[in-house]
This record gives sequence, structure tokens and C-alpha cells, in this order.
Amino acid sequence: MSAKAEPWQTAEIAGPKKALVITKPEVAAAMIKRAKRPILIVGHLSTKTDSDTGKMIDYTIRLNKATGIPVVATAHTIREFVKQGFQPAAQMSAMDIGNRLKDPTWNGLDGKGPYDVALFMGLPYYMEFVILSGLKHFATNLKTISLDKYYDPHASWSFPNLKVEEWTQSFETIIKKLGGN
Amino acid sequence: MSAKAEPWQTAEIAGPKKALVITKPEVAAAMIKRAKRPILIVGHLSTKTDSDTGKMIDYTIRLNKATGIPVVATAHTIREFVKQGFQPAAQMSAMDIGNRLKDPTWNGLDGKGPYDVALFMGLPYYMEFVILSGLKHFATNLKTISLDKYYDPHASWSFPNLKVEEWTQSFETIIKKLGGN
Amino acid sequence: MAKKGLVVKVKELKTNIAVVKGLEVSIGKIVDDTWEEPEGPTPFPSMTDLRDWDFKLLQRYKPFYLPFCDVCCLCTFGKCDLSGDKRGACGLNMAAQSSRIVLLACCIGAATHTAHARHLIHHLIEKHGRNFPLDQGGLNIDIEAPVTRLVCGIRPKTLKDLEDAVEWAEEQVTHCLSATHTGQEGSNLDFESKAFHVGMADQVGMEIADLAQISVYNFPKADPEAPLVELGFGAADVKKPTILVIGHNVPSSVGIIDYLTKKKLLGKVEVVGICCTAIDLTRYSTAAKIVGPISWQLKYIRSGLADLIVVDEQCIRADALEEAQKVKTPVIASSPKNCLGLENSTDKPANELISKLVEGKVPGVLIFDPEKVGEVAVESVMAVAPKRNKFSIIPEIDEIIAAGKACSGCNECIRACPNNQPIPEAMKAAAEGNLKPFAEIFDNCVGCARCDSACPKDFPLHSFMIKAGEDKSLSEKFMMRSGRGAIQDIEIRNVGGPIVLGEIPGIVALVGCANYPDGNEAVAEIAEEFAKRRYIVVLSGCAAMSAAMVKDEEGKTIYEKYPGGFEAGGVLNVGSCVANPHIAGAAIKVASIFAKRNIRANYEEIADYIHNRVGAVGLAWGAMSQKAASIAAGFWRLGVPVIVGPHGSKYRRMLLGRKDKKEDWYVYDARTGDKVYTGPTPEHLFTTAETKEEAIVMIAKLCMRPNDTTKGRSMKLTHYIDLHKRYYGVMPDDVHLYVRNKMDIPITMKPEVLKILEEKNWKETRIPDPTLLKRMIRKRG
Amino acid sequence: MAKKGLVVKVKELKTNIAVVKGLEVSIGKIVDDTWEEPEGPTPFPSMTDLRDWDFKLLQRYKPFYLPFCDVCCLCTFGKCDLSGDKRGACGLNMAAQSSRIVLLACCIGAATHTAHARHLIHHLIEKHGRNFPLDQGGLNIDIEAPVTRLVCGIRPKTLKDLEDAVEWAEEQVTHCLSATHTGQEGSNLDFESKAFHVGMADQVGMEIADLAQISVYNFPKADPEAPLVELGFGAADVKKPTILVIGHNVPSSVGIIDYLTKKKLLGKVEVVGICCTAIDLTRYSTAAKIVGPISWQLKYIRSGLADLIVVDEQCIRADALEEAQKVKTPVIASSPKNCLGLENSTDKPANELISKLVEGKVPGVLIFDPEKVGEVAVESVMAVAPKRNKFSIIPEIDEIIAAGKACSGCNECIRACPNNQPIPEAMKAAAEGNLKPFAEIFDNCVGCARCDSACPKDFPLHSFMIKAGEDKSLSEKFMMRSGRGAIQDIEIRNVGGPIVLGEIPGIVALVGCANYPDGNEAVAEIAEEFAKRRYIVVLSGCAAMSAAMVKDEEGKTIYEKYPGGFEAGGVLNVGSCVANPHIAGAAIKVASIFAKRNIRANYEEIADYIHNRVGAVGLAWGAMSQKAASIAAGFWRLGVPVIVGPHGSKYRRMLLGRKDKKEDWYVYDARTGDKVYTGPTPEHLFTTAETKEEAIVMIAKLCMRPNDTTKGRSMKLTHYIDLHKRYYGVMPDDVHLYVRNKMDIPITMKPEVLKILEEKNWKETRIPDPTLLKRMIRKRG
Ligand code: SF4
Ligand code: SF4
Ligand code: SF4
Ligand code: SF4
Ligand code: SF4
Ligand code: SF4
Ligand code: SF4
Ligand code: SF4
Repeated sequence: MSAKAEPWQTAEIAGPKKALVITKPEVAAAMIKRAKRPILIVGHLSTKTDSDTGKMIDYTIRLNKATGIPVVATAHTIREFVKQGFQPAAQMSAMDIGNRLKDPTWNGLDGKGPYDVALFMGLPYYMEFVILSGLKHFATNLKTISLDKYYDPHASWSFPNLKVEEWTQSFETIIKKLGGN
Repeated sequence: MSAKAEPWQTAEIAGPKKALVITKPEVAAAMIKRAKRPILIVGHLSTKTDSDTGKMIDYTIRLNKATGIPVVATAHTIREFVKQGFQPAAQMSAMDIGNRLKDPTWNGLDGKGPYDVALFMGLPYYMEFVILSGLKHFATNLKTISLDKYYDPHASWSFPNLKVEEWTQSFETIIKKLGGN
Repeated sequence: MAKKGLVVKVKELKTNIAVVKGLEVSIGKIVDDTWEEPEGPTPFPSMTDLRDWDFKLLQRYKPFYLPFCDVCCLCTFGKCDLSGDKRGACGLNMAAQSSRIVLLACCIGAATHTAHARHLIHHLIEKHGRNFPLDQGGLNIDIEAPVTRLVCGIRPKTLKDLEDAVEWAEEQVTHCLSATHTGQEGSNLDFESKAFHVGMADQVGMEIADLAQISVYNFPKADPEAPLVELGFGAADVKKPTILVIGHNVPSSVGIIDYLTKKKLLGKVEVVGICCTAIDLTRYSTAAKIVGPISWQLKYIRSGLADLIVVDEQCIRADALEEAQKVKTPVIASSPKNCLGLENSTDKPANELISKLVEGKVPGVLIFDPEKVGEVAVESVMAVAPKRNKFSIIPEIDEIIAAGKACSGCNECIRACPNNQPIPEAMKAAAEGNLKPFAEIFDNCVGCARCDSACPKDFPLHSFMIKAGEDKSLSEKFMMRSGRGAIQDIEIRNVGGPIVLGEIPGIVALVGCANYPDGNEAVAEIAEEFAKRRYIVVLSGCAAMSAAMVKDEEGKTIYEKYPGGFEAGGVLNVGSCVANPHIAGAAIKVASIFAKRNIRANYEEIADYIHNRVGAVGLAWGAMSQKAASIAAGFWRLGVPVIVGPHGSKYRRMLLGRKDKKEDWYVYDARTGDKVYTGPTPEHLFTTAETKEEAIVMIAKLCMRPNDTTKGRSMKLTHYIDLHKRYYGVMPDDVHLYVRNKMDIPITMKPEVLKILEEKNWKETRIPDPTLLKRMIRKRG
Repeated sequence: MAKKGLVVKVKELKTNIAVVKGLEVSIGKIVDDTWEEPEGPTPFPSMTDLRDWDFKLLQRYKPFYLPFCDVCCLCTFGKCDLSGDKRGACGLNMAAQSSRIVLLACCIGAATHTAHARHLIHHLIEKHGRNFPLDQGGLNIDIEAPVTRLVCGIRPKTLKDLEDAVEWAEEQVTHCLSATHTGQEGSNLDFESKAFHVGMADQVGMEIADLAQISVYNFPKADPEAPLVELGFGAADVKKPTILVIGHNVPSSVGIIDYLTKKKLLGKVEVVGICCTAIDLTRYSTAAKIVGPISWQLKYIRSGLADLIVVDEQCIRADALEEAQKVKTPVIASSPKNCLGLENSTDKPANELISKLVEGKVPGVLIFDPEKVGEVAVESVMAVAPKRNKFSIIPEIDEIIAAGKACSGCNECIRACPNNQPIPEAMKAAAEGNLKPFAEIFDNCVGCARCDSACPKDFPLHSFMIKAGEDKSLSEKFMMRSGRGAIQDIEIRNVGGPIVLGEIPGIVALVGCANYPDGNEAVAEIAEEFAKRRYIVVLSGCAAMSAAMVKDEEGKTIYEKYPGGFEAGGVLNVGSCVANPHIAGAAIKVASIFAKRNIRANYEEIADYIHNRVGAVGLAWGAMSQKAASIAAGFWRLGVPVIVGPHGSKYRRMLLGRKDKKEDWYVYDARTGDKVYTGPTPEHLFTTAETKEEAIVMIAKLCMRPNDTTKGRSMKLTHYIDLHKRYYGVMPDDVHLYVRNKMDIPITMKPEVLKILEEKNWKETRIPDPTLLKRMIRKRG
């Protein structure tokens, strides 16, 4: 699978420090389980319908239900969440949440202390790419995981470039492993 | 082995177009055998003695003996060749041979036509890196192979980063496969 | 160029003129004794003169770095891995490197405008003399060149006066660029300050370029009713010989119009333009038509409609010559900055060049003389057009179907596409004769042709899109208001109060390039959202064009629906990129005209004024270039927040406030000297909006200022809350930060807002006379 | 700054002075009517005025591009994959991108020197007035400022005259930088031409900087016997309070010496320097000592020997402040270009600053006033020194042994090392108490500390090397000749003929930074090789320092063994980096003094002259910086070949001739107009030497010129063949290309050369009066 771990956008070469590849969804599930204070950042692309799957936002909600991980909805994503009767922990711009995650003194949305793992999905590829880069370089105590269907080398961990069905299957597995449904 | 296929100098990230990894010396031997007009460029580091092996120049000579591939000695490398009683096809600066290999109308040292495969070894890593890059981008009909002990992403094919013993063993295998001794 | 230099010069003249040998004297710098306004502290400021101000802003709006790459490759010590806490061979770390790249981009941007100004002024002086008077709006404008007054402390009256300012700007570019050298600046914050500085110089460079061209070419002069001009593929009658002009520096295009006029050929030859030259040409002559912004270059060239192309400088595709050759369109290059490898034929007889071009002996010629460009272009195009017969390389449908069938689905195209357009899927559909997906891609495509380049089968994918979008695009024709130039003093007089008090809820400036994530429409939609709400909507450059490219049911564009005045609900196109300083200038003039502040060389005070009082926000939705970076930097230093679209996240760093840190949002009350909490107004100095919806809500929020009256604040809050609910579906969770006292609360929203205030433990604060500058305190507490 | 501008200015003055209101006149540009030399065609040339000349050179010396990365990341359209035949979103291809990066580097380099000149001149004018006379060598120099004369067409006499040149240079930097903007220049060759142009501007910037400081500070004035000064760790008596100055812009260091002198403390406080400020300070006062080139910064700082550090601008580690803090050394920053984030304390009382520094309340202060720097530095260092007690962070041996044992052998350090130094092996040895391998690494180390950064165990590896090399380095002390400045007219008169006729086999210029692949020694060795052979060896900057760092058996450095005159076998240090134009200037003066060519604004003719006749070669063995790139570009345009060491291959492109293409090597014979084959003389304009051996042989070869007399050529061939045999062990295989007729053959080598000529089917050619310029033909064939 590492052969496929090339940046999705061809030119977005990252540098020597590249994301480890999540070769199996079980690995991601285990990481999420191990996280003490995880957070999930969801961008507006999650509200778009992929050609042969439902909206990614459903996975977010199920993930939240299974784990209680607080969800930050960026841009207007929250509108879709609310429509679906789900209240994310916060609406915030992607830059704002990135900037806070970078700050080791930020005590989180609930004031209870810094997060240790940030999961990302649904941001435009290049935008997620640079925000993850900012966190990689400057948020030294944070691990980041990209749950998008694309390999994002600036994360700590990322899926490789996946086919839609591989990707949705991964979510199903992760959610199951985390005790959700 | 691909996990080891990172640029030897950490920061020398190349870009999307990266050398295929020579996972087995047999592959290199086969490629050399298949080449119609190969050429071997040897830099001055080949005259240095590695801590636990002979001079790389010996391999060059044996490779030449086995295959007749013309050898271009860059910088003052030729002095060592001549000392060992071997006459390379030419002495030329690394830039000069690179510049000629780039030119599709150059008919080679013997005037008999362009080369199709260029083997490189013994240049300083970064210098070989940029010359191979020049060839990758501008010598579209040429394949390049780095025979150095380090992964050079700008070649068409390169060894991964090898231990000295792996590397020397690779040479032994290649030379044997090519009928040399 | 230090002020001391000026003084010494004058002194020396008086004392030494008679004894100096081998020297002659010339008319030198202006020492404007007739200007009653006293000179402020920073005429022709040096690179560090405003550093303290920058550090104030940077203290509140801290950089969030977004490295684009782990390494630095700027010198041969490198590449250096700067990941984590590593340092490069020169000792640099990633924070400093990231801001260094920002500075570098801003230097390139500022150099571009300044060099543009220099070439333009040089040309105009050569043609019209150094004493040609500057005129930006006749009697309607007393404060012309507000940026130059503010920054340099001079009042330029004639073309030659602009040289002082351009020289100063060149010096600043050189100093700031020098700081990017390996082993110079070591502090990220100082890199930032220098980026601000060169951005400020950029504003001067732009202002004088536009001032010069408005004056000499008699462009609309601060005219709210600048003419409506045609824009779009369908605007020109392409059955006629058609000249396409691309770029930013208008003299050679003016040469074309002048020659057509002289030869009475206007109307026989179409002149269409792309990018800012297009805007500026319509400011010169409404006979010219606009194709569209930068993203339309390939579409138009490949369509074969242009029979001759004239490129000047900036925003020109580097492969314009190669693409033009494919459709047998000759090219005239006309700028020293973009010579395209062509032989310099400036001194060759026009006839020789015309016949070379017409006979296709050369793909193009290089001519630096704008008048000769005019002659050669016009004479050539008339002979070329019948021969070319609109030769195009847009493929036929069967060719696309065949390609669709041969496509391997390798994904190289989509992986090359900056907007991740589903080309492989479109190819599948095309294989079955369905071009609809390609037509959809056409709408979201920025015309970069990276997909073409990437396809291992060499399919001209961008041409497929053009074909698929052809029916719609060929007939497209929109009305745009031509660039009006500056804002009149009287307009400022009318709106200054309402702006500063917050009663006009904001000035929204939509500027910059067309690197949009999803089509032109967003800009038009955003503009209209705010025009409807009676903000002042100001546009320039590619954004001004994009905003024209949406019609309502009646077929009207926003320029036809909204007035062109600087007034509540106005939609103004100030002009090309170099017209941007009219926007900053309007804010400066508010300080001068409404608040009677001195602006002469008084940068810090005025920036402080604008930052705390003028609810202006810039949105560069498709910001792409280094120029956009320096334009933004010019606004940052003035304290005006700038939002970029998602691609703008690649600019390497944002300047973000933290509304959750109360301590960051105190100002001095100039009346008492007290420190007063004002809430996060404005919250950010530079940030990215992920979607147009987010941009809209952000703009509304970033228009709030500490100085807002309760009436003003309640209006601003109304819009913010309303837009938040509309686009996000929920109440904002931060309204309590913007309510100073209950009178700030929009009446209609009172119950829900009060509920939030209660939840959040809100406490009343007072409305100060806000300033960040201790020295502005009138009476010490 | 067009010449037209000048003329108009004067005209206007004469006609309008009485009627212009609100203006005052000032002493303006020089219109030098007393200069009998007629003005050439290109005074203050524009970006394209010399493009034809560039294209001539580029036709012969074609770019070989060496991309450092497959992508372009210069705008937010990107990143763009440019591999293979792909184009970026702006249409750019890899060839254009590569030369664009070259241009960008040259712009940064030229900006750095020009901004340096600007700050220096500004400061000197402020202190000494605008009429301070320039003096570069008294009666020994009539042609002062040869580069400025050649390029700008002016003869600067006083400080103020330099402003015209610096303004012109700033304009050129701005124009050229603007061409790097996305969507500007599209042709790789035009990018190259612009790089040449800004390189030429750089030469002007440097020349005027050095001219100003020589004149005002009374540096050695073209003095072949400039004093010998001490260099090395052991040069200073570090028991005394020690101030370390780092950088390039000498005023603040002068401030220190002046204050010491005033307070009679000279001798009580040591002032040692790194980089060019060090060289320039010894030109000011032989009381100053030199530590070494740029690569010695960390070594010295960490050793703790400096009790106070003053940094000005350029070549300063970005982490100087952090590193200094580790050894409790306070820092004074003194340049607007390098503010290090410190508070600007220029206007604070000296006492306050001194006590802050002494008490360690701040890590450093920022002071722009050089005199205040002098006071604060001296007063602080005397109080700080006893407190610090030479506190150092160089580890003890047991610490190194422990680290060696804990090393995981992960190779991160060696993979970070630009010179691939075997640190993991050294760690293994260290674990066993053997520090020898570390001592060897110390010799080959450029002091970048990337190994430190990379080590996941955070071992201070560079400090381990310093410890291991300590015994040797601490005692090191060498003699270097201080920078002499320009070359005297009389020296040129003596050697002009021998150079042009080829009887002095060449001028070898060793310049640039210390990014060496294997230690300092190479430079000294190369210099001596050519000095022995009676070439003229000229040095500057870090190379001049490195050349001093080898002693012979008698303990003498080359500066002690060879004369300092511009003569056969001379070894000259011209000075710091900005002294480089004295080298170009010497070549220009050969054309002027020996050949009586006009040089005023006559660039093309003189470059053609130099290219064809003056056997000068530049070697930048450790070239690292953007400044080195622009310096090289200045030489390229003059037609002088430049060789870089292996790290220089990372400059992205070479300019290589093809000796196997006979058609490339024709010149006009100015006497007849015939085209004459001259052989590849010189073969390259820019190339990389892989090893010092190769550099030596290349230099000898690249010294040949078409104009060589048979006597000259036979001498040059002697050296070439001799060196080739010595270093390569064989005869060169291309001698036949350099023999025009049999008299060219070195007598002692006749048989072997003749044999080759026979083998190669050699034919006699004639020796022309060579020129590449058609217009120089005196009589048409
Ligand atoms: S500028 Fe500094 S970080 Fe960048 S490549 Fe050069 S040494 Fe490395
Ligand atoms: S031309 Fe359009 S579809 Fe193709 S890569 Fe560019 S933006 Fe994407
Ligand atoms: S790159 Fe070409 S072949 Fe590959 S999927 Fe796209 S259109 Fe098909
Ligand atoms: S900074 Fe840009 S050019 Fe340099 S290595 Fe990174 S991606 Fe490549
Ligand atoms: S400058 Fe051109 S090639 Fe470079 S990133 Fe921008 S669009 Fe791509
Ligand atoms: S400090 Fe020396 S040994 Fe360490 S990486 Fe740099 S050059 Fe190599
Ligand atoms: S990086 Fe550190 S731990 Fe790794 S081999 Fe080098 S010294 Fe040892
Ligand atoms: S020679 Fe290079 S490294 Fe040395 S001081 Fe000059 S620019 Fe700096």
C-alpha cells in the first residue's frame, strides 16, 4: 500500500517528514481509541455526495456517536449537521481551529486541556495540506490523522489514496471497531 | 525495500517523479544487458576507499571488462584509472558529459549515435542529484541509473540506501550476471 | 531617500551653486511650501520607521504558519530540512522561513507594480513631458494621491513628481528584498514587518501608476457613472479581424486604439482584452471589449478567435506564444519584462515586421514602441485575419468521444488539477457521447491546463472542456462598469460619518485574481449580497470582471442594478489592479475629510484610525499572485483585514486574532488613557475562507470596529447574525463579544441575543475613543 | 533612469527655473562636460539595452539546467509539477522556471549589495556630507570606479554622485525582480539575460559601496602593500574582553574602534570579526583581528570566547541570538536588515542599554546608530567579560564519550550533513574515547550545525567537533594581507600588454563564500599553484580568508610569500565582497589604459574586448549565497568565465560551451570582417569543478583567449598541459583545439603535441583581431 502513498495532488510534495500510511482501518481505530483527548475537524466537502456513496457527514455523526469525540464543523458545514439533527461541538473556520490546535496553552473547546489527536476530513485537499503542515511543524505535541480519501503527507497518519469503496469500507470498520453502528 | 527509498540527504526531496528502486541487483544487470548504447560516468569518489571495501573504481573496471561499456572519468578520476592500467573512454567534467547526454543530437564519444542508458557513480551526492535531475527533465530519450550506495530520486533507476556490504555484493552479482569476473 | 537628503540638497544649492564646477543643476524634489498641512513624522519612511506599529498589529494578529514544503531551497547551502525544530545551514527555522517566503512574494509583487509604474511614467514623460499635470478627478478631488501623501508626504502635481515616489518605492523594494538574502534577517516578526513595509510601498507604486494613466489617457475621473462596457466571449463581433490584448500595462493597447482611430478603422477591427489591460483599455475607449479575467486566456487563444495577440506585462501565460502558434495567431510582445525570446525589432521598419508576421515567417515580434505596436498590430491583423479564417484547435465531438474511449483512467489529470475536477469521470461520460460533465468542469475550471500537461496520452483536455462549454460561452455577453478611478471628496464627505459611526455597515473590497475554487459566480454572489444590504461594494481587477459574469432573470449584471457611487449599496469598479489604492485611499480620505486628521507623512496615526474606525474588509477570493500578496500586505499595515479564498491558504501564513483571549482586545481610550476592552474588532487581519458562504459571514463580522456607535453596531450585528443564520443555520456563538451595551443589540433579535448574553455571563463595557497608540491619548488618566 | 531624463532635466532648468513656483532646485545629476571621453551607446542601460550581447554569449554558452526540485511553488496557483514536458498553471516550463530561479537569486544578491551600498552611503553622507570627495587611490588612480564608468557612464567624484548610480541599480533590481512574477517573462533566455543585467547592476552596487568606504574610512588605497593582519582563533588575546563583529556593513564596527580609540582602550579590548566586516575592519584598523570566514561563526560563538557580539548585515546565522544566549553573550544588532525581533533602542540613553545588557535583562538590543553601538558595545563588554568568565558550551570529553555510547547509529546526522561527514562512525570511535575522527570532521565541516538539528537524541554534534578540533584551532594564527582595494593605473600599464597578449598566463580570481566540500585548504592550494606559475592571483571575501589558513613549513601563508601587487605571481586580497568589482575593474582598465578603448557607457564593446582578450577566470570554490550568484552574473555579462565548487551545482544551471561543435567558435576578425575559428576560448562561461584538481586544470584551460599571441598561447598551453598531466596523469585530449599554428606549441612539449595534432587531423588557423560584434569590424571583407 505504500506505493500508493503519494500525495493526491501530484505536485504537493511535502518533504522528508511524511505521514505514516494507515494501511488498515483497524490501525486508525486503535489510534482513535488510544487518544486521550481527540477532536474531529470536518470541512464542507463532507456535505457533498460522492458519486457512489452517501454523504461523509454521516460517518462523522456515527463516529461521534460511537466515541463522543467533539466535532468542529468548519465553514458552513454546520448547516448540514444541524439539518440532520446533530449539534457539533463548535463552528469555527479551519484556520481558527488550526491556529488554536497549534497553541499548546489552548485548553480546548471545553477548557479541559489540550487535545492530543486531531482528525481531519472534508477540507479542500490543498487547504487541509497546509493546515496539517502548520500543525506538523508547530504543534509538536499533537498527532494529526487525515481521514480523507487521499494521502495527505503532512498529517502524522493518513490513508493512502483510496477508491471510494475502500474508503467507505474503512469508515465502516473503524466505526464498528469503536463500538458504534 | 521501498521504505528505504528515501533520498540519502534528507532534505533532497525531488518531486513527484522519483527513481524506481532497484530492489535486486539482477534487475540492474538485466537493464544494463538490455541497453543498446550504455555509458558509465564515474566520479572521483570512486577512488576513495570505503571503510570496509576496496575502491569502487575496481568495480568500474570489472564492469567495463565484462560489458565493454565506455567509461567516462570525471575530474581527476582518470589518474587513478591510468594508475591501474585502465584507459577510460574519456576524461570529461561531470557537467560536460551531462550537457552532452542531454543533447539528443550528440552522437557519443565514438560518433556512433546517442546513448540510451547512462550509469552514474562516484559523484558527490548532491552533484549527481542535480545532474540526474537535468537529464530527467531534459534528456527525454535517456534512462539513467545510479549505481551509488544511496537512493538518488532523480535517476530513472537507483539503488535504495544500502549498507556497504549490500552494495558491494550488488556489484558482484551484477558483474557476474553480465558475464564478468 | 531620506528627508535629510532633501534638506541638504536645498542647502547646498543655495550655498554652492556658484562655485561647483562641471555640474549643472536640475529641477529637483518638491519642497511644497504651499501645503498648509504640517508634515507628519514619517515622510518617505525607511524599512524600520513603522516597525513599532507593525509589532502592535502582530502582537494581536499572530502569524499562523502553513509551510508549503518542509525544506528551504533558497541557497546552495541547502536544501535544508526545516521540519520540526530543525534549523537550516544558515540557522533559520521554519517560522522565519515561512515569513521570509511571504516577504519574498510581497517584494516580487511590489516590484511588479513599481516597475510597471516606472515604465509607464517613463513612457508618458517621454511622450508628454515631465510637466504634464496630474488630474484624478478635476474639481471633485482635492486630495488626490492620498496614499502617496500619507506614505511619502508629498503632493504630486505633475508626472515628474511621481518619480520621487517611484524612486523611494524602488529603494524600499531593494532593501526589503535584501533582507531575504541568506544570513540577513533572523526574526520571523521582522520578516513580517518588512512584508508590511514593502506592501505599503506597493500601494504607492500602484497609486502613481494609476494616477499617471488616468491623467494622461483621460480615463474616467472618479466617475460614479463610468460607462458600462461589454464583457464576455460574445461581446466582440469576431467575424471582424480581432486583436487580443493581454496584460496590465496599457500603452501598447492605447497605441492600437489610436492607430485605429487615426486610420478610421475603429469598428472594422475588434480589440478585445484579457486581464487588467482589458479594463484599462475600456477606461480609454469603450470601443474595446473585455474577454474576461486571467483564467480565460487559453480558452480564448485556443478558440482561434483572435487573429493577432499583443502581450504586454503581468498575468500572461508563459506559453502564450506556443499556444498562439498552434492556432496560427501571430504575437507581438511589447514589454521589456516579457520578451518571450523574440528578436527586438523596435528599430525595424513597420512594413518589414508586418510582412514577416503576415507571412508567418516568425511566430512573433518584440516591439517596445507602443505607437509602432499599434501600427504593426492593426496592419497585420487585417491581412492575417482572412488567411487564418479563425483557425481553431478546439476538437470536434467525435475526437472527444474517441479520446474518452482511449482514456486509461489513470487519474493523472485530476491529480494535476488544482480544483480536483473529475476529469476521468468526464472522460467516461464522453466515451458515451455525454459532454455534460465536461461542460460542468468548464464552469469550475481556472484554465490552467495542468490536466493537459499531465495526461500521459496527451489529450488536450482543457480543449475538451472548451468544446463542451462552447455553446454557452460563445454567446456570453455581460455589462461591466468600466474602472471609475478614485473616490470623490464629496462622496467621502457624504459617507465618512456613516462609515466611521458604523451606520454604513461596511466597505467590502473584492479584489484580486481569478484562482477560484468553483467558478466566477461566487464573486458576483458575494458582491450582490452586500450591495443589497447597503454596504459599499468596491471591486477591481479580475474580481471586477468576474462579478459581471452573472446575470439575473432580467439579464442584468450587478453593475446594471446598483449605482456606481461610493455610497450605501453602491457597486464600484475602481479599475485594474493598480487602481486598488483608490480603496485604501478612500479610507485615508475618510480620516482626512471626515475626521480632519492630517495625513501628510502621518502613516501610523491614520492606520490606527482606519483600523479602529473604518469597517473595511478586503476579499481576494481568487488571490493567486505575488501581487495579490503585496496588495494584501498594504492593507495589513493599514489595519484592514483581508480574507482570501481557499487557494489563498497556500500563501504560507495567516494573521489571526484570538477572540478567546480577552487580553488581546484592549485599546486606549484617547479621551482618558484608560485601557478598554473592545471585543475582537476586527477579529483577524488575514485569514482564509473555505467557502463563499464562510466568506460572506466573515466579511460581515470583520466589518465591526471599536468605534461603532450603538446604532452602527446594532446594524452590523443584524447583518452578521442574519447572515450567520442564513448560511450556517444557527446563531453565532460569539455575539456576546460584540455587544458593548444593550443598545448594541439589534431590536428584532433582542430576546435571543439576551439569552446568549446571559448564558455567557456578559458584562457591559464602554465605547472608547479607540486607539492603539499611547501618544494619541489626549488627557492622561 | 534614462539618459533622456537627464537631458530634459537640464533643459527644463535652463528654461523654466524662473517661472516654476512651489519648487526649489537642487544640485542634480552630473553632466560631466570636462570628461573628454565621448559617451558610449548605453549610459544607465535599461533591462533590455544589452540583451543582444547576452544573446550572443548565450548562443555559445547554452544553459544546462539542473532543477533542484520537480515543482514550482512560487505562487498559489501551484505547486505545479514541471517534470518532463509539463507546464505549470501559468504556462511555464522547467527551463524557464530554472532560469527564473537563477534570476531570482541574482536579484536577491544584487539587492543585498545595492541596499548595503545605499545604507552605507546614506550613513556616510549624514556624517560627512554629500560633498565628501571620493578617493580610491590618490594619484595612483585616474580611472576610479571603472565599472560605474563603464555601465552608467558617469565619473563619480563625491559621495552624492554615488546616489545616481545606486538609484539606477535599485531601479534595475526592481525591474528584474518584477520579471520573476508569475505571468511575466516566458522565455528562459530572456530570464538569463535579465540575470546578467541585474548581475551587472550588482557590480555597480558593490563598487560604489567599496568606493565610499575606502574614501571615508581611509582604507588602504589601491595599496599593494596593504598591511598584514592576524587571522585565526589564536589571533586575539581572548583573556581580554572580546567583542565579536559579524557581517558586512562596517560602520558599527568602526564605531567600536573609534570609541576604543577615543577612550584609549585600544589594546584593552579585543575586537575580532567574522566575514566581510572582519576584512573591512582590518582595512580600517589593524588593531582588529579576524576569526575567519562564515563557517566559523558557530565555532567561535559556542567556544564562548566572545563576550559581546555585534551583528550588522549579511552572512549572519539566523540563530546568532539564540546561540549567543546559550553562552550568555549579549548581542547588539545594528542593521535594519537584521533586527532579530529586538526592540529598537536607538533613541534610548546608552547607560540604560549598557546596564540592561550587563545585567542580562535582555538577550540583546537593536541600535541603528553606529556611534552608539560603539559606546554601548565597549562599555558593556568590559562589564560583561568578568561576569561571563568565557563561559562556554563546548562539552567535556566524558560527555562526548557518553553520547557516543548512547548514539543509536540512526544516520540522521550524516544524512543532514551537506558534506556527508561520517558522524555516526565518529560517534562509535568517540564511545571508545577516540576523538580523532571528530577532529577530522572538524576540518571538513562548514559549521552549519544541521547535524545537531537532525539528531533525534539532540546531541550537540558540532560542539563535539569543536572540542575535538580545539587543540589545533585554538592556537591557530595566520597572517592575511588586508584588503588593498583597487588596482593602480600604473600596475595595469605594466601588465596590460602581457595579459592581453597572453604572456601573463591569466588572472585567477578566487572569490566567494566558504561552503567548501572539504576544508579551507583547497583555496590556499589553488592560489599557490597559480601564484607559483606567475599568474596574477586575486582574492576577496571568505576566499581571501581561507587562503590565509594554510602555512608552509616555515609557517608562512601565501600572503607572506608572494607580493601584493597586480603583477605576475602577485597574490592580492582586494577586500570584502563589495571589493569584487576591483577585479572586473582591472579588466576594464586593461581595455582603457592598455588598449585605449573608451569605457564611458560603452559596455558591449568592452565586454567583447575582455571576453576575447583578457584571460581572467573566477573561481568561487565555496559559492553559497545569492550574492555569489549575482557576482557571477556580473562576470558572465563581461564574458569572464566562472567556475564554482561542487556545491555550486545547486545554482540550477550552468552555461556551457561545446568544444565539439566547431561552428560555435567563430569570431569576426576586426581587421578583415572574416569569420575565423578560434577554438573553444574560453570553453565555458559557468561550470562546476568537482574537485580542486579539476578546478586547477579548468582554470588553466579557461585562461586561453582568441587574442593570445603565439608566445602567450604557448605559455598558457604549457601550464594547461603540465597541470593536466600532473593532476590527471595524462595528456589532455583537446590540445589540438588550442593550437592555431605550430608556434603555439610549447617547445618542450613539441613531439607529443605534434603527435596529437597529426592524430586529430589538425589544420592551422589564423589569429584574428577577435570580436563577436559585427560593428567592430574596421574594414569590411
Ligand atoms: S537559506 Fe538557509 S535554510 Fe535556506 S537553503 Fe540556504 S542555508 Fe538552508
Ligand atoms: S485546466 Fe481546468 S480542469 Fe484542467 S487542471 Fe486546470 S483547472 Fe483543472
Ligand atoms: S490523464 Fe489522460 S488518460 Fe489519465 S485519466 Fe486523465 S484523461 Fe484519462
Ligand atoms: S520549497 Fe518549493 S522548490 Fe523548494 S523543494 Fe520545496 S517544493 Fe521544491
Ligand atoms: S509560478 Fe507558475 S509554475 Fe510556479 S506555482 Fe505559480 S503557476 Fe505554478
Ligand atoms: S556542522 Fe559540519 S558536520 Fe555537522 S552537518 Fe554541518 S558540515 Fe556536516
Ligand atoms: S543522529 Fe544522533 S543518534 Fe543518530 S547516528 Fe547521528 S549522532 Fe547518533
Ligand atoms: S564571501 Fe560569501 S559567505 Fe563570505 S562573507 Fe562574502 S557573501 Fe558571506
